Amino acid sequence: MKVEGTRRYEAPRDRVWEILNDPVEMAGLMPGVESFEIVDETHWKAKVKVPLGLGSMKMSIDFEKTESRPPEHASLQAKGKGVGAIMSMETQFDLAEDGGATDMRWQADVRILGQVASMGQRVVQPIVNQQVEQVLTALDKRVAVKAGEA
Amino acid sequence: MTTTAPEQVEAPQKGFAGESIPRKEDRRLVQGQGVFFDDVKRHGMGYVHFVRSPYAHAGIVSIDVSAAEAVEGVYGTLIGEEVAALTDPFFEMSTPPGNEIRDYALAVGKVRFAGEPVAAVVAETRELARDAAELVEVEYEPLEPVVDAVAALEPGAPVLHEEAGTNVVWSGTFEWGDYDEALAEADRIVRIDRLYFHRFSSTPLECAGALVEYDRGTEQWTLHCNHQMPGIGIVWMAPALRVGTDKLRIVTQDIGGGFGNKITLHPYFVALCLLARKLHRPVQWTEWRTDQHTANTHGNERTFLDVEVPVRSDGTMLGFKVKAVDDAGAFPRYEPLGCIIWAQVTPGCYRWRHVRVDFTQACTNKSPTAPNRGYSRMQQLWFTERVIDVVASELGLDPVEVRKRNYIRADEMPYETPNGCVYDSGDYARCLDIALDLVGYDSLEERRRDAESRGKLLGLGIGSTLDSGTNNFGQSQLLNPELQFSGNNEVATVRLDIFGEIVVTLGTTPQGQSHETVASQVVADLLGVTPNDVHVRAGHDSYWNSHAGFSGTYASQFAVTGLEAVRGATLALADQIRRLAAIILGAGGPDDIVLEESMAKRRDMPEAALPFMACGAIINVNNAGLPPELDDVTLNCRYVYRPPFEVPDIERKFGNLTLTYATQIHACVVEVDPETGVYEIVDYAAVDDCGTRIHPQIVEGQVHGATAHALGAAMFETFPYDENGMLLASNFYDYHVPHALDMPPLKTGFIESPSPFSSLGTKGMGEGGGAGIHAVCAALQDALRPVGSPIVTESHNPYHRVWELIRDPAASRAGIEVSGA
Amino acid sequence: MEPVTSMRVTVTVNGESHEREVAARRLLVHFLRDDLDLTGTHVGCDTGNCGACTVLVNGAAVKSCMLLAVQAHGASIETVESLAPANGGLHPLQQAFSDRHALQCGYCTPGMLMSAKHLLDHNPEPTENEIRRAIQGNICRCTGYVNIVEAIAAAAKGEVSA
Amino acid sequence: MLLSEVGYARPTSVDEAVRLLAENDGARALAGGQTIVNVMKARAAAPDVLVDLADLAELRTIAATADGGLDLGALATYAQMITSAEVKAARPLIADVAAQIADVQVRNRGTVGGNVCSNDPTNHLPPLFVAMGAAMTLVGPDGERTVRAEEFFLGVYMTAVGPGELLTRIVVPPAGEARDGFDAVTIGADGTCIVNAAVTEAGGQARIVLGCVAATPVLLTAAADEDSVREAVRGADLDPPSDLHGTAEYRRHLAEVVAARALAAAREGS
Repeated sequence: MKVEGTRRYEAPRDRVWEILNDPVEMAGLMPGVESFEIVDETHWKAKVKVPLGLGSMKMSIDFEKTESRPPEHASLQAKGKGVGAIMSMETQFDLAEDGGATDMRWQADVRILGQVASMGQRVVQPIVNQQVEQVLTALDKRVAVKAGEA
Repeated sequence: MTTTAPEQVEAPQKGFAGESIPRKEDRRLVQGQGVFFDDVKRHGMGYVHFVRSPYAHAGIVSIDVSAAEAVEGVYGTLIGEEVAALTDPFFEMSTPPGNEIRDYALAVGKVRFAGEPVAAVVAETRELARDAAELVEVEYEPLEPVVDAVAALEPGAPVLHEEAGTNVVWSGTFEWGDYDEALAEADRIVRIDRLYFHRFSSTPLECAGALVEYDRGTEQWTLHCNHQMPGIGIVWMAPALRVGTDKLRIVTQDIGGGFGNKITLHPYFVALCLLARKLHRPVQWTEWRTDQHTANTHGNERTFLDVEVPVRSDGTMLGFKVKAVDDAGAFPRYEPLGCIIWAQVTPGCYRWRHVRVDFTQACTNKSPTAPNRGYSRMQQLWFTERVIDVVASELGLDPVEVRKRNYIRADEMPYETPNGCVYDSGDYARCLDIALDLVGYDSLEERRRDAESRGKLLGLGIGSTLDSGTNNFGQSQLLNPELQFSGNNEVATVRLDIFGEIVVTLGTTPQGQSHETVASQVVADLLGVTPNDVHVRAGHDSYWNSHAGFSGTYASQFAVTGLEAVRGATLALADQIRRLAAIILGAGGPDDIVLEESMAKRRDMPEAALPFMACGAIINVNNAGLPPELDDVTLNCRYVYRPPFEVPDIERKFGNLTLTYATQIHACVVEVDPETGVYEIVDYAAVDDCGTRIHPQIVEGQVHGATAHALGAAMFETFPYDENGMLLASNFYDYHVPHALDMPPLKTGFIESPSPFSSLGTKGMGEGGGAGIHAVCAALQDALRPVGSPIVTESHNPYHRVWELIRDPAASRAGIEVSGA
Repeated sequence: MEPVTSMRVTVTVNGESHEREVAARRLLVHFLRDDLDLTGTHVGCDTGNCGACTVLVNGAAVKSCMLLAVQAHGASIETVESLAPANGGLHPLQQAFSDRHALQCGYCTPGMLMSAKHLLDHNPEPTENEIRRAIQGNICRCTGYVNIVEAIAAAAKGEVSA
Repeated sequence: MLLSEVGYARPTSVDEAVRLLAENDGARALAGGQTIVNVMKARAAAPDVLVDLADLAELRTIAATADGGLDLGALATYAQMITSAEVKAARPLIADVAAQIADVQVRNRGTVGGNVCSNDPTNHLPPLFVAMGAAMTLVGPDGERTVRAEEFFLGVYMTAVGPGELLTRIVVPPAGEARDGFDAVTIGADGTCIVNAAVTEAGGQARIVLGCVAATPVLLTAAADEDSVREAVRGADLDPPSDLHGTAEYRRHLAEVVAARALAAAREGS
């Protein structure tokens, strides 16, 4: 399942890059992060509890930064394991400066395997979209805060 | 080769056979007193939960069960490595390299479909077993899956079984008649580039499972389960477990539907046997619905490519050519038998004489398949019916007329098909007339106009099928001449006990087919008693010594094999009773004794009668002084019925593959909402001819059920996978089976064309040949004529597919071509 | 009350009172089948679609796989085992099911009977459509429902064999 | 089929329920259980504590509001709504739609509150309540608040009910001049929904709400004639999910058809 989009942040590219490439910052943006651990420069681990209306979906996720060309391009791989679910995600983003603002082009290829996948795409697809949307919105706010700090 | 009719020794008296007597099974079942496997409990038993692969294709790097085993209340675990050490792979029926495939009870080294069991955990409660199963750590190395059989055959496709080095399970060609001659004779040649029969399953309501006990002293296992073909089940399991077949006792009582999906349970059951032995306690496994959908069995999916049909201008069918690709899923198990079973109905109901088939079966990263109701013939029959309707459409002919022109005629019976099968009897055209009558064919145009006035499109379709019953397992040698299977058999025992009780045991494993009732009718008529006097034991127990190698309930054969066995045993018992009575009553000989009213009477002096109770008592407990000529009289008679089969001609792939052919002709009227593709079946008729009917109500019940399965498959039921090999219909939300409001009113009709090949004139029936699928496809194609005449090329037509046909009829026609010869 | 993972449950099943300590996560159907050994109630799916586990809770037909046993605390439950009268006869619905061959494998039958009973308790003279609606939540894979619908109609009209 | 271990509490008052929900991390309300118990069987998403509302009789009531609308207790079952005289008098379509949900057994247990709180995209009631302009009453540790239906649904299985909050009532305004219509394409009779639409038409304007084409009900407004409604749906830039029951394209097309039919039903209905 591929999701992609563009987003504009009212902040200089370096600022956006900084947040996106700081695992601690990113962990703060993801919903339901219970614990977060930096293994090395390109590897992190997180335990998340994705809050859904009916209950939470617990997952442990391994992240790997697979490519990084500051300050314009990075790609990341995430592999998550939960009950009856395996999630793998390859995501990348490109940042372009436009005046004082930054345009981000992002895409994510999400694969859900296991019993959860069979819940039907009409459920899983919107859930994935929801989660991505939440992260991006949180990023918006964080960028704004950071820009304010600067 | 010819098949001859058995001698009609003694036509049963007009009696209970033919009557719809009350069913013996019902009393316990309506009170919730049936015994299904999950109702069987044992002290100290452990509950099994399988750890299943989330990947469709992956290497297994490691499995760590330590955390699971550490949980309090967990009794133990089993993983693939242990299975590989303790068992041998199940035997494979294909030729090399397909037979190199190694299939074990648990995944060994790699997983090949999502849901494949990789480990098992046993615990004190069901819930705890599942909790612990979540703690089993399996590290996988994902591999690229292949989920389409045609793609699996392409060079460079991921290979499932490295041992075989190919995804081909079996491949071969069939050439009967003279296809080139047919081409030369043809006025027109109709070509269809692709027809596709989808994957689904009849999803019995009771899932699979067993309670397995191991007796350490005798080293024997007892499986209380719902296996529907124990004879072959044991043949799979015993060598794998490295024991003789007598070490496995399979017990079934009530089975909650099978439809072929409980034939290949041996991998799970072997895992349970290993656990029962390893953990020194009974173990119990209940499969859940999601497990059944993802990882038990599906029906065979088949793609028909490059179809070519030489015909005369008047619609006379001369022959056909096709390249069939069958999808067996991840492991062959019962396959590649499906690569030959279809040939039982090679020309369907039609007089096609020249046939060329290129048949290949492939493995894919999907659930394994099993012989689902209508197994392999249904796919072929759908193909023949689709061809008839496509040809009719392309030549502008009436599908009813084309059918009648090409149907094998009643006066041609018994009819030998191009590949040597013998259709025993039947009158297809008459059945069709009855079906058309039932749906009011005469007023069809009027109803079309009426539907049109309401904005709907109305269409009529026909499904003509055969239900071939009683396999000649010699057909397996057409796939692999090395296989040592041929013929068929079934067993029954009939006993007269101490107090005159008549006790019958069957080798079959009924799952709703009412064998207790039907057997009692046959026995009652032959012994001169009532069905109430006949006690037919419920279920199957391999310790009853009333089973043989092919015992089970499958392939529409009970009415022939089962009843022939019952009849043979009963006749033997009757003969013994007569001999005993003749001596006791001082009659001239056994022929002077008649059996009626639960007594053996002297024909010449009916008041001289010996009650059955006395017969039973004399032989069993009061036998001093009996003359030596009664030494062999035990009043406990076992009979093995063997149908009169020969091994087919392997060179020509020619011979009789089944004994009887029941007929099902269905007619279906649909109304389509052209704006949405939503459609409804507004009229439906099923006409059945299964020869002599022993219990008409039961026959009709089977017709209803087979129709419901077919309509479900046609409209709702499908097992599609995504590109990652994930099943998209793992529960009854997405796998919608017909509910009460989804079923159209069914009209039924029948004729009886007694089989000349069975003593009772019966034919196996019940599978129904998928007639409803064919009829719905045809009806949709007919209904959609006003909107661009799309061609229905797939067996599954959900609303969105119908909408697509309406929106772009040309796309559906792109692969159809008609040329002059 | 603070959350507990297990509690003492008292229920009346088929007129008999039972008290058991039950894990909060245990489904009512497993409580009936495994703890009370009332195995007439069956399980045919794991998503509440099939209705094989239908029982009456305080007179209402419910799927016992979609109810925790602890939720049934204090309730009165009827299962298929309650239908037949004590004299050894059958309930008219049971007799009608047998008369009309409304069951083959018999696995869906207990749930089907309980749904039918619920219908006739509330609507003694149902139309065919009302019968079909009443058993819409009960899957039968053997009969195509033809004879089931007839049997329920027959039971409603008292057209059952003695 | 087998649930993970879970805590269970059966409060006797709304206050106690709210306290339990607020105090226990991962607590969820248990009403009829016809969705949540199923979800728990799959174990993919699971609450840690279930707060069973069974004893909160005050949430089971269906009453007419002073202005002729409906006050539905969150625990009112579908079966109750189907036979309720108040529902029949105020917004009879609610009863008709409730009668199309699943089957008798589910309707005997399933509740209106559970339906909207689970917000499975295939549910019928969320679009209907948005069309009718219903309002949800939520009670939390800090008191009560009201959320309009169109702001209530946030995503699949996600609603405005926050941690520690409980949906207690759904208030549906009186129909007044408005007329309601509903249409759906389901898999078989009363099966899983492919696309549905609810329309409330008043004063020549239609509120069209589409279900199962996005994570939440999609609200559109248009003049209450077929052409305008169809145009509004076409112009809505819908991006519905594809699955085995229909491609995005099919759903987009169906959305237009069922919206038009729901409008027609509204006009015929009253």
